[in-house]
Parts: sequence; structure tokens; C-alpha cells
Amino acid sequence: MDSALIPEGAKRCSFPKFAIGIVIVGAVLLWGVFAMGLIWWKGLNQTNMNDYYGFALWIWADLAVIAVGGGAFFTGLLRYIFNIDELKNIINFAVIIGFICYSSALLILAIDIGQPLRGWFIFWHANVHSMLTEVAFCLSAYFAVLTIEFIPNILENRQANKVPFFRHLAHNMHGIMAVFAATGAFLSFFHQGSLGGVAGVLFGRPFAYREGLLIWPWTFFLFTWSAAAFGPCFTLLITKITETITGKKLVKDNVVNLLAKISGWMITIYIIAKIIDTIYWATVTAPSLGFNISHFYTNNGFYGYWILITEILVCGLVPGIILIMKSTRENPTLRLIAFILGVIGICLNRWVMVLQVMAVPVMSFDTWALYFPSWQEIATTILPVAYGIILISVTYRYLPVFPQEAELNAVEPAAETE
Amino acid sequence: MKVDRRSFLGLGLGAVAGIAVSPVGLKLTDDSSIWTQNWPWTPVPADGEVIYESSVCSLCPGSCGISVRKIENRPVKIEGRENYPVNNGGACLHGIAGLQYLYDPARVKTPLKKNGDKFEEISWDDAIALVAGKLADLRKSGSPEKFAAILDKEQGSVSGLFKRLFKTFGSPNFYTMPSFESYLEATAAAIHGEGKTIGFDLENADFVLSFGAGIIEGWGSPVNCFQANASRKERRAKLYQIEPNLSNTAANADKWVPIKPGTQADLALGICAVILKNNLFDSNATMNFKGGFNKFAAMLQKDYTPSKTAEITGVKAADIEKIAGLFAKAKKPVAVFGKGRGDGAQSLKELAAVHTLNCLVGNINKKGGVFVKSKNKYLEFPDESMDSIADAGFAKPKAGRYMNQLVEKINSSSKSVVEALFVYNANPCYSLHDTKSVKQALGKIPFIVSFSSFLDETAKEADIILPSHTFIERIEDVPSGAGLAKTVVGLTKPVASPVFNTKNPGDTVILIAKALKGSIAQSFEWESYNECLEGVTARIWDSLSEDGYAVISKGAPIEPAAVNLSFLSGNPPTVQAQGDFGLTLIPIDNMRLINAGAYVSPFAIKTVSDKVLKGKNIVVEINPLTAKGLKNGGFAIITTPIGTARVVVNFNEGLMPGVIGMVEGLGHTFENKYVSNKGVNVNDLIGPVIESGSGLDAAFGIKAKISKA
Amino acid sequence: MKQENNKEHKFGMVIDLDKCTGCGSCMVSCMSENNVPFKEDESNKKDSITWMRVYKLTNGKSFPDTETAYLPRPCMHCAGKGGHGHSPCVSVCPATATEYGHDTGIVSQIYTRCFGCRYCMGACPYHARYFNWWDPKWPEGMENYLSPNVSPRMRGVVEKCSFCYHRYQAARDKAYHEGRNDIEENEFQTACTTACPAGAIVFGDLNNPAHKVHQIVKPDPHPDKWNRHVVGKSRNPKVFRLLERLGTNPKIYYLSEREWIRRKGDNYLDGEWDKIKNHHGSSSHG
Amino acid sequence: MSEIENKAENGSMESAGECTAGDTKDDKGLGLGVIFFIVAFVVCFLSGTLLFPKLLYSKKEQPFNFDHALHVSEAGDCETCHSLRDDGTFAGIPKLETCLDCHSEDVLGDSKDEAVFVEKYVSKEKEVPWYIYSRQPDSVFFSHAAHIDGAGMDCVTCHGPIGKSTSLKPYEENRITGYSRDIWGKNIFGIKKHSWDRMKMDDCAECHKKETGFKGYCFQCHK
Amino acid sequence: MFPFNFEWAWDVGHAIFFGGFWYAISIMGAGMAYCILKAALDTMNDN
Repeated sequence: MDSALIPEGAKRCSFPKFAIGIVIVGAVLLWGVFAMGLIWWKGLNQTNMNDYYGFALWIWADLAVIAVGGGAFFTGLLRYIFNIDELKNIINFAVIIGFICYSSALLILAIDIGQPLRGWFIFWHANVHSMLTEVAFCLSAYFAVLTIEFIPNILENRQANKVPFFRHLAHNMHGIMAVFAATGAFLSFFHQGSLGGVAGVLFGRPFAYREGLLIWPWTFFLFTWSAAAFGPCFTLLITKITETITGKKLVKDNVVNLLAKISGWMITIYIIAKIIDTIYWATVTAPSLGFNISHFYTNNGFYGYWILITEILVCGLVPGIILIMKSTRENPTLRLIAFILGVIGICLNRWVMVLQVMAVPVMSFDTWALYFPSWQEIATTILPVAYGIILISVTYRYLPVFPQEAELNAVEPAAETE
Repeated sequence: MKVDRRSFLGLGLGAVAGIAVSPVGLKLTDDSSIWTQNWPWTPVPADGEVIYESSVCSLCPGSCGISVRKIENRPVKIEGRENYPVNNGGACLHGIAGLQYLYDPARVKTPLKKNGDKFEEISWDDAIALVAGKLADLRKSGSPEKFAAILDKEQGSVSGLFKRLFKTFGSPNFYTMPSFESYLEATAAAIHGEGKTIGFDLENADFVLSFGAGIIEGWGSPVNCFQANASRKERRAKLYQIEPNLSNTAANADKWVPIKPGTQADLALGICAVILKNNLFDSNATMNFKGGFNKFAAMLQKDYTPSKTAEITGVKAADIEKIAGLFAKAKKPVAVFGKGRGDGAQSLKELAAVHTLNCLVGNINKKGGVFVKSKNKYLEFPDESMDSIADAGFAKPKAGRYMNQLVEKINSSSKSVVEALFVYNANPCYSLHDTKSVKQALGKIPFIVSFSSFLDETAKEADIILPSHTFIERIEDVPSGAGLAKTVVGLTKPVASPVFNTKNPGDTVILIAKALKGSIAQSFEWESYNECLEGVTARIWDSLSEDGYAVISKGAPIEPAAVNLSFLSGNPPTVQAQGDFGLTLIPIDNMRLINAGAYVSPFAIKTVSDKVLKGKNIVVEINPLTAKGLKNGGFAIITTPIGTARVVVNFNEGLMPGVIGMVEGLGHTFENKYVSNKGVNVNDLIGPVIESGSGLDAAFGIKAKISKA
Repeated sequence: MKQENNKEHKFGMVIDLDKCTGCGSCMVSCMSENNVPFKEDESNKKDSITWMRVYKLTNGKSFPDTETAYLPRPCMHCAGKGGHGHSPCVSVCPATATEYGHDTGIVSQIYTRCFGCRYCMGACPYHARYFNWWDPKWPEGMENYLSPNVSPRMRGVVEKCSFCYHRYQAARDKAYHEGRNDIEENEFQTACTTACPAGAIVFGDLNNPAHKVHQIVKPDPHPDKWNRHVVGKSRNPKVFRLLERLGTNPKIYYLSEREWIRRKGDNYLDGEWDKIKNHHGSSSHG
Repeated sequence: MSEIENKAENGSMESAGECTAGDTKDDKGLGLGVIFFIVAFVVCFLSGTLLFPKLLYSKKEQPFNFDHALHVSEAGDCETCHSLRDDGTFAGIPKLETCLDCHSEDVLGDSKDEAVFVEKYVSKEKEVPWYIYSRQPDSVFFSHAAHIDGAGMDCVTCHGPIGKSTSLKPYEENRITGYSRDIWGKNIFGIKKHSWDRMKMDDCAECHKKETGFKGYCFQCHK
Repeated sequence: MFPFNFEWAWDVGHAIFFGGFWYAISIMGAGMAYCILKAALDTMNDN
């Protein structure tokens, strides 16, 4: 049916099967779009946010998708700047995941503001002291980079590629991709960092506040580093999921292991830095403001010490070690567990840096504040997931995303799903 | 040349580029954000010239001077009036929120007549004719005394007009709601003789011994009390607060003396006993005491020794002796009474016992003490003309001495007691104890006329509503009272033209009187209330109209006040709480709520803590020791002999064990979503307990139990 | 043309917590002065707009040693670390919708500029900032009492106490018209100050030694020697600020004779308070 | 689905053919594309510049014409009618009461506007519902006292030579924002020649920057 | 973001922030312009 669009030599499921899958996920997407419409029409009272929780689920989702989308810039950096050639086999997919993550983040930001029609004020009337300004500028600019990085892949579609101009354009863009990748890395460094800065600069919130270098708190660097470290985990996890669903091997193990190894070292180094940061914060920064670490964790509520231990040890140190040790890394099950733990860990870190910051009382007579999102918030947070699945399905179906696919699947005409 | 895809591409790109270079994008982006800055549904208040008009607030007996900021003749803000003799620039939250009453959703917009369960609009002329017709029939039937009135107060010219109407009509059944002023007069009558009232010189006292008087809870003239209390810090004056719960006053006091509910009278007498025993009293003062000083002293030494008193009240004997010493030795001590706001149920024994402390230390009519003054008589009405029906009817006995007795009489009598009822500025269906029985009594009255500005609980029971202007819209004389040391009469002025089709209640009464014809009409020969006001206040009118107020008296009265202890010397029994459950439910007065007269404004209820009102649930306070099996913040059921209520529990260490505190002023049931249908009316749970001897409803609370819901 | 009036004010407030009765007049006066809306249920204090909020403090002791007190909390108009104007909220606003006025020390909030990201709310440890989750609505006719001096807010923006800036503007208008260069102490007073029936709130220019607020607070002209971020610390041992140690440098000072209340003003590690309670304020500067 | 199918198939066929066709007819094709581009560009640009303002603004006539020049010559200056109140606030457009200082129920001149004024407003004691060209949004606090008394500025700097006008131009209301066109300025690109051509915040800032060295704090002009 | 914006100031903060931003934007813009132009030229050269 749509065979003319499908990459040459690639096997894809039948179009009706594909369409049914898209419709199912599309229904979830529409639910999210409906919630989004409701929020734009009626305002943020549709959420369960309140004056204590001005930042809540959405900001977490933003931080989380951008952190896991960090695979794009880091893989790009490794591929184009450090010239690790094997990574060309996964860079396309990393870019697509990054594109999905960043477009989702921008969409969520557009929902999250009380006056969407004034959203452009953040650019026009920018306050350069605000970390959020930095986020907005770098995020938008980096999204442009991602789009640029994504375009050649789109132009490689069988039909598009027949247009000489597109063919040349794709070729030329490949030629100078290193320049874009470098710009992307530069921008990513700042926006990943500034997202960390969002919490770290809050000197009124001792739970979040960190000292730092010049105007940048330590969370700035920790966020950049952690996004670079855990981003590839997410890329590889999604690759694995795609492989499972399509029933095909798409990326060779050596490529996966290479990226996993790099990620493992990054994670381990990050976790060491994070532990040092946590210790310094708990013993120096917070006490200097009159806070014991015990002030920040409740006994019976949601925010117990478990969250700290889970984030740093279970979902940080453990995946890091699994991925640096050859034997465990090359065990597919353990590797997968490490990816999953890593993604949970980074998301948990972003959760803590957004929601726990809001939950902890600062004034001595204030109380812990807890919050549970409304269905509208949940629906709009699931929306990007549905959108991501659809975009991955479409790109996988019509674009030559995985250069190794043909080689790996040349002889086995296995039945595939979607 | 073939029009191909490139042509379309060119067309599209050209269009995009053309629009992009044109100002459309920039302008629309800018304009759309400006649109969000000026949404048509967000009001834009009109600007204009600012003027200030002074008036007097009559929401409560405090009668504070207010200054109303008006823009282009539109009132926008109420503030306290500078240099006003009562409140000197200060204002309370209810007064400041006063403009909200003007546009209150529950306002009666035009005269209403009940038809079945519903109200129908009716013209003023028809309404007056209807009321006059009914009254004329009642008068013709020969029992004019079956016409009753319930007002908020006796003072002022509007009350004067009502009283005059009743007298000329021939009915003695004119009632006022319990108020602090009424208790002051009752206390003065019991000790000093009729025709007097009491003022407390709090701003000069150096030791205030308060028996539960909520000095910063809205007691007395609230703003005046706030100021007197605040100046304690500079004056180094002390405040001891005696009550079962840590009220704001108790928390602000130098010492909080927790006491078992309902035993303040005993403690006061116990302190009297110590003062007498230790010879700490002012012998010059006691020399002229009448009514058996020795008998009184002997009774105290027998029944109120420190240890006995301690047992009754729960206050340690040593503390009783210490407090007695501090009080008696202070230079300018004053003992104040009137639990809470002072307008709830009170026992005369308690009022008299506390006031006796003042008499014993000789602070009557001294600076920083208690002023025993003659009732404020600035009004001079011309003589009524009475026909024979009026004479005969007016001479008949009242159906009951106080409101609660009237209610009881109506409910218990098989014959009709009241045939027609006027209600003005009073909401007995909400603010009297056991509201169910009050509503039952009102249900037995065939014809009820309400003068309310709002469709409140009592107005809803009425057959005709003749809506009054709010205090923002009307002119009226507002005498101070409520324990204020000075006597000031203020003038409320119409600072806004009437928003709805309402009238000044004075005008309404005059119209009804005129419609009744005959001698009644002859007694109301004014053209309008304005004319009447000017006439009856002639003595102070110049000052009223020019300054907005007239000071009738200030400083300590010169004339001595006789003291008669006969009421107490027989040691009347102390009132006990109704029922036999293990705990005592007491009402708590909260400055941010209103429990009598008006009801709370949207602004004021917004300030109420979530430890008082949470959603639609009232929160009761209870000491964790008493709260066995209950969860802090959880639901519970309170049961009293007269009702049950579902509440939320808040553990509060500031409550004496064994006591449940429930705020007064919630649980309204009328059409105002901002303030109504929130929580429970504590008066639904507490029944009246009549004090033998005084006839007052003296229920300080009620026995209750609480269990997990 | 003449220069703008460049004389630097630093408007601030001192609230006597021993006088405060928790009556709520300040809250209502503020709401009615500043066109603050209200809604059907305001008992969820986490979405109830009260620029001035009165907190109830308790000493945590059990009956009968319990004590309570009230603490009114307007916007603190923080000067930020070192008093340079980088208030916690101002420094984070991405669209410059809130700004530190160096001429007055007042932190502004511009509703028409705010696009509702709520970052400032997260930054403020005092919860002094409120979001308009709903469109403001008044019962029919009630919008007639709205004041033209303060613009009603629309849904989706943050608002907070402005120190009644419009009163400052009005006072300056009058001064300009009368050819005066500056305004008198009593010409600019906030709505909460004038409403307080207990006279617990004193408002004025902390930079002006003639003003009462300066005389009570006696702000230290030098930075705190133990925490260089803290400036303008009171030299009156009975005066404290909320969360002073964070370096937010609020311009709201509190006054209390009661030690337990003063201790509530900030967070202290075990034993810290006992060490400094007596040299808080003046004596800590030797 | 067939649509996609068709498209895909057409696409493949067309592009297969295009490779050859495009190669030969390249110049012409591009040329036509360029022409289309230019035509579309010009049409869209011109409609965005000329037609768009017509759609954006609605024209409203003032209740009746007002001759500023005549009034200035009679009254002497602007302040006679547009005055500051004692508290320093600006009274703005005069109320009827101010007009009646000179006017009365007797028609003064012989213009028909005067007749309208007397008939519709004076005799009915109704304020004239003028459209105000310089009306700023509700969020703006503008202190006339600061500019007139404080800085000694004249009216013309911001309001232009309106005192010399003999008639009132139609009021053009922005359909989206509800504000007068004079705020953005007559020029749709926002280009101005005189200080009074626009009244946006940037114009305030420009003058403040020039005269005081500082654009001003937000709260100086916002409420 | 532009020198004619109200908030713009010629200070270090703006120089660093917008310096970086405009630098990145120019590189991206120039890169894309280069690619597109070169692609157009290449397309023509194909013939």
C-alpha cells in the first residue's frame, strides 16, 4: 500500500496492521490533546497545582524528558566531534528520540504557563539572570539544531531522496553536521545545566540551593553531566524496545556495548560527584542555613530517605557499575536492567529537584505540602509518550533510521509486528 | 510553460515570505497578548475624583467612625476614621469589608410577600397597606398585645420609633436580642439599681482581670478594645485571662488561667473571699454597701474558701490567692465580665460576682476602673398620643421577660401568644440557642414582617419582607455602648445611593404608623425619618451633622454609685450545663466571624483559618488528651442532648481537657454561596438553660460526646 | 527637564507581634484596597489569594503551657543577597515581570507582563506570591466597589503584596503638584498599616532616621560579620526577620518580647539558638 | 488510505518522470516558480500592509465634532479644561460640569455640533461619551503631575498639536485589543516621525532614557 | 533579546548571554544557508 515510501530492502508490517496500531496510540494522544485544550480554554485551575506547587508534574516531565533526551546531544558529540564512528549506527535514532523529547518539552511548557499567548515574552522581555530564560533560549535553539540534525534523515526517505535538491541538501548537511553537533553540544551544555540551575539557584529553598561556580550552582554541572550520562541509557532502552516490538535486531551489539560502556563511566563519575555534592550540601550548605538533613525528609510521608537512597545508590551507582564491568555489560539482561534503573534514577532525580523542593517547608512554622496531579495533568503528560510512539513508528517505517538494519536482517524474512 | 509543483511551491513560499515581511505577524502577536491583558471579562474600574466621606459603622455595637473613599461618587473602600472618639482611625475586618454587604447576593432587592413557600415581589405601597391592614385587624380584634417585635437593641431613634409604634399600638411585647449592652444594664440593675449601664476604662486600667471577656475577640466596642489592649505594652499594664480555652485574648494576655467551663462566677467569688479575708478591699467603698455586706462576707468565707473554689473551678488555690493579691494591690485594677463577645448567654450570678470585685476594690467611677453611668438619654421624642386600646394593651404584662422566655411561651402555650411579629436587625432563628425551637415558635406566629436587608434565616420565615437600606445607604443615629467608657453618639450617613428598592427602616415604620391612622398616625407626624431624626436628636443635632458625632460623656462620672449585694449574698445557684455526657461543648468567639446581627462577609470568611473551617466542614478543637480514638484532622460526630453534628477534629493543646470548642458564626443556611452552607451553627447544638432568679439564658455550653465518624 | 526623584528610599515595615491580635483587619483591608477577588471556597489556603496572610504560631508546649501568637506575612520585599536587589523571586523571573525598585526597595509585580510560569512562587520561601488559578469573578454588582488604583488581575498571572505602591504614586502626584520634592512619612502608609486596630504595624523608610520604623529597627549599616549576605540586620535585640539566614534580606521586621516567637523566625540547628539568642541583633556586632 | 496510496504512487511515478523532465525543462520551471513567488510575495506583503490595518481597526465617529483650536483661543491654554485636581491626579477629559463653566443651555455658536451638544447632553445632563485617543490600558499608571509639574513638559510632546486641530479625526479602535490606533501609531510598521506619533511603553522608555538616563522601574508606570 | 527591547542593557550579563545565543543562531543560520545554497548549486550542476 505504502510500499513506495518504505526504505528499500526493509521489511515492514502490512499497512492496516500499522494503521491499527497508530489509531490505538492516536486515541491516547487525542485524550491528551483534549486535556490540553481544556487547560488552554479554562486555565490552569484544571490542574491540581496550587500556590505551594507552582511547579509540579509538568515541570518534572519537562526536566525528565530533556534529561533522557540528552542522549541526542551526547551521542552527537561523540559521533561528530570525538569521531567515534561506530555510533553512526545509532545516531539517527538518538536524534529522533531527542527530537521527540524536546518537542514534547516545548509543548508541555506551552501548556504549563498561565498565559500562553504571552509566552513569547520570555524571549522578547528576557531577564538574563533567570535560569528559565536560559532554558527557553537554549531549548528553542537546541530544538532547531535537532530539527536540522533530523532533516537529512527525513530526506533520505526513498521518495524524498529522489528529488535532487533534497538529495544534495541531505548530503551537504551531513557534510557539516559536525558544526551543528558542536553548536548543539554547546547549547545543550547550557540548557541542561540551566535546568539544573532552575532549582539550584533558589536560595530561598535550602533543599534545592547549591553553591557553585560563578553564577552557576553545582546542580548546573550535575544536570548536564547526568543528562549526558543517562541520556544514552534511554536511547538504548528505546532501541531495545523497538527491537523487541519489531522483532528485529537493529543495532549491533558492539555499538550498544560501546555506548553503554561510555554511559556507564559517565554515570559512575556523575554518581561520585553527586555523592560528594550531597554530602557537602547535607553537612555544609544546609546546616549553614540552619537546616539538618533530617528536616528535608519525613518519616511517614512520601519523601522519606528511601528516595535519596533509591536515586543515588539503586538507580545510580548500580547501573553505573553494571555498565562499566564488561561481564555484566555484555549480559543482555543485566544491561537492560541497568538501562531501566538508569532511566528511573534520572527521572527520580528530576522529581526530587522539582517536587520535593516544593514539598519541604522552609519557614519554621510551615508544613509539608503534598500534591497529586489531576487527570488533565496526567493526560497531557502521557500525550508526549503517545506522540513519541507514533513518531518513532512512522520514522522507523518510512526512514532508513538504522543503517545496520538491512545487514542484520538481510536473510531472515521474519514476521514483524508494527 | 506548465504550472507544476514548483509553481505552487513558489506561490506558497512567496505568500509566506510576503506575510512574514509584512507587519501582520508582529502586530497580531503583540495584539493577541494585549488582548490577554485586557480580557473583556476582567473588570476595569472607572477612575475619577477621589473624595472621602465620614460615617459610622453599625454592623456591631462598637459603632466605629468610618471614612469611606469614593471615586466619582462610587464607594470603593471603608477605613477607620481618624480621631473618631471611639476607634481613632482603627477599623475591624467586618467594617472594612462593609461594601460587600451593599452588593451581597442575599440582599432583598425589593419588598417581598410570601406565597406558599416562595417569595413574590410586591410594591412598597401594597406591602405597607398589607401590613397595616393585618395590624389594624389585630387591633380591632381587641388583643393588640399579641403584636410583638424583635430588635437588636433598645438604643437609637429607629428602635425608638419601633417602641413608639408598639406603645401607641398597645403592645408591651417589644423584645431585643441578648446583647452585651443588655447584660451591662442587667448587671448594673442588680448591683447599682435600675436605669444605669456600665463602661470599662480599659485604656487606663493597669491590671485587667478578665473572666473570659474576649477583649480582642470582638468583645465590647472591638476596635476600642484592640487599641486599649495594644497600649498595654507601653503602659506596662497587665492582663490576666480566665477561661477554658486559649483564646487570642488569653494568648495575648500576660497570663492565661484555664478554668472549668461555667465556673467563672465561683472563681470571682473565691477571689472576693480572699480579698475580704486578707483585708485587701477598699473600706471606704465598702462602707456604703447595702444588701448585707456581712452576710455576703460570711457566705464567701463558708462556701468560697480557696480550696473549695479550687475544687470547683480547677484553678489552684495558690493561684487564686495570688490573683486576688495582684488584683487588689494594683493601682487601677478592673475586672471585666461577659464571656466571649459578651453577647452570648450569660449568667447574672457571674456578671454580678465579677462586678463585685470592682466594687470591693473601690474602682467604681474612677479612672482606669468601671464607670457606672445613666443610660444614654439623648433622644427626645414628643409625647405619644394614646387611645384607649393602646392604654389597655400597653398595660398588659409582657409575654416573657426575655427573648428565650417568649420563645418558650409560644411553644408551650396551646393558645396563640403572638399574632404578628416585627423583626428588625435580628436573626433569632440563627443566633438564639436551640434554633429548632425558635423556628418552631416563629412557625406558630401567623404574620411575620421582616425588615431585614438580607434574606437571612429569620427573614426566610417572614410573610412580608420590607427591606432596609444597609448602613452604607442610610442615615441613622448610632449610640455607643457595649462597655465603652465614653458615651458617643455617631451619625451613620448614606454614603452610597440605595442599590436596590429598599427604604430606611425609620421611614418604613413611619409609613406603617401613618397607614394605621388614628392616634397611632398622630404619634408619627414626621414627613420622613430624616425629619424625625433631626427633631428627636435636636439637642445634639448640630454636632451630629457637623462633626458626624457627639460626645455625651467622657471620663469618670462624678456621681457615686450605690452598691447593693443582696442578689449575691444569698449565693444563688450556679448554672449547670444541660445533659450528662462526659465532655462540655463550648462556643468559641472568633473575631473573623460574626455570630449575631449581621453575618460574615466574603472577605472576612476568606480570612478564617483552615483550622476553623475546611471546605464545608466545621473544625472543632479538642485537647489531644480528650481525643481518645480520634484522628487529628479526621471526621467525628458530636452529640449533645439537642442535636448532632459531623465535624472535623483539630487537636489543640490550648483547650482544657474535657472541653470541645466550636466556633460561633458558621452554618448559615441562605442563598449566599460565599458565606452560607459552611459548617455547623453551634446554636443548633446548644439549648437554653434559664438561670433561676434572673430569667437569663445562661447556657455557657452543653454536655456532649464525640466519636469517630 | 528635571531629574527623576533619585533619593533612595527603602520602605519597610516592623510588626509588633505582641500587639498583633490576629484579628484579620490587615488581610481584609489589603484585599479591599487591592481588588483581590474571592471565590466560593477559600478554605484551601494553598489556592486562596491573600497578599497579607496571618499565620498562627504555637510554642508547641502542651496544656496549660501552650502559647500562641499571630504573625502577619505580607510580601517581604527582599533585597536579596547583600541587598543588591536580586530578590529570590526577581532574579528568577524570565520575563522581567517582577523587579526590585532601587528607588523604593519595593518589589513590583506587573500582571500584564507576567505569563504565569510560577517560577517566582517556587523561589519564594515565604509563600508570599499567589497565582490566579481562576478568572476573578465578583457577584453581580460587586465589581462596583473595585478601586481604579490597582488593576484587577486576569487568570493565569502571579500577584502579591505591592506595599500599596499606588498609594506611593498618589502621594508623589500630590507632592509634585504642590512642588515638593519628597513625601512625608504619613503620606505613604500601606492599607494594612492604617487598618491595624492594634497599631501593630509600623511602616516607613528604613533609610530615614526620622522615621519610626528606622528608630525601632535600627538597621545595621554594615553587613553581618558572620554572614556577608545579610545586610540591614536589626540592632534591636527584640527584632528579627523571617529566614534571615538565607540572605533574602526581607524588609519586614518583627518585634517581640517573647523568645519563643523570635526563635520561630528562622531555622536553627540544635544548640545554635541558645548561643545566639542573647546576642542576636546589636551585640552580635560587638 | 487510498489517498496516501495514490499520492505515494503518483509521487513515485512523477518523480521518476521528473528526473528526466526536470532535467530538460529546468530553467522554465524555475522561472515560473520565481514569478509565482514574486507575485505571491507582493500580493501578500501589500495586503498585510494595506488591507490588514483596514480589517484590524474599526472606525468610530466621535459623538460630535470638537474644535480644539477654537477652544484654546477662547480658554487660553490646555489646563483650563484638562486640569490637575488638588490631589495631583489628572482630571482628563473634562466633565460636563466643566463645559458648563462657559456653555449653557443656550447654543453659543452656530455650528450644528454645538446644537448636538446642547440638545443631547447639556439639556439631558448626560456626560459626553468621548472616545479617548490616548487612553492607555488599565495596567498603566500615568502621572500627569510628574510630567507637567515635576518635569515641566508641555502637552504637545506626547499629545501632538491637537490644540490646533479644528476637527476630531475618527476614532480607530483595534478590534482585538480595544485600544485606539494612536497607541500603536498610525503607521502599521510602528515607525514614528514625531514624539507624539506613538504611545507604547517603548516610547515612554525612550524619552525617560534620554531625559533621566534611566528607562524607569516597572512600578513607576504600572499598577 | 534585541537591543531595542525595553529590558536590553549593554552590560556583561547581556553580552555573555546574548553573545552566546546569537553566536549559536548565526552558526546555525549560516550553516543552513550554506547547505541550502550549495544544494541549489549542486542541483543545477547536476544538469
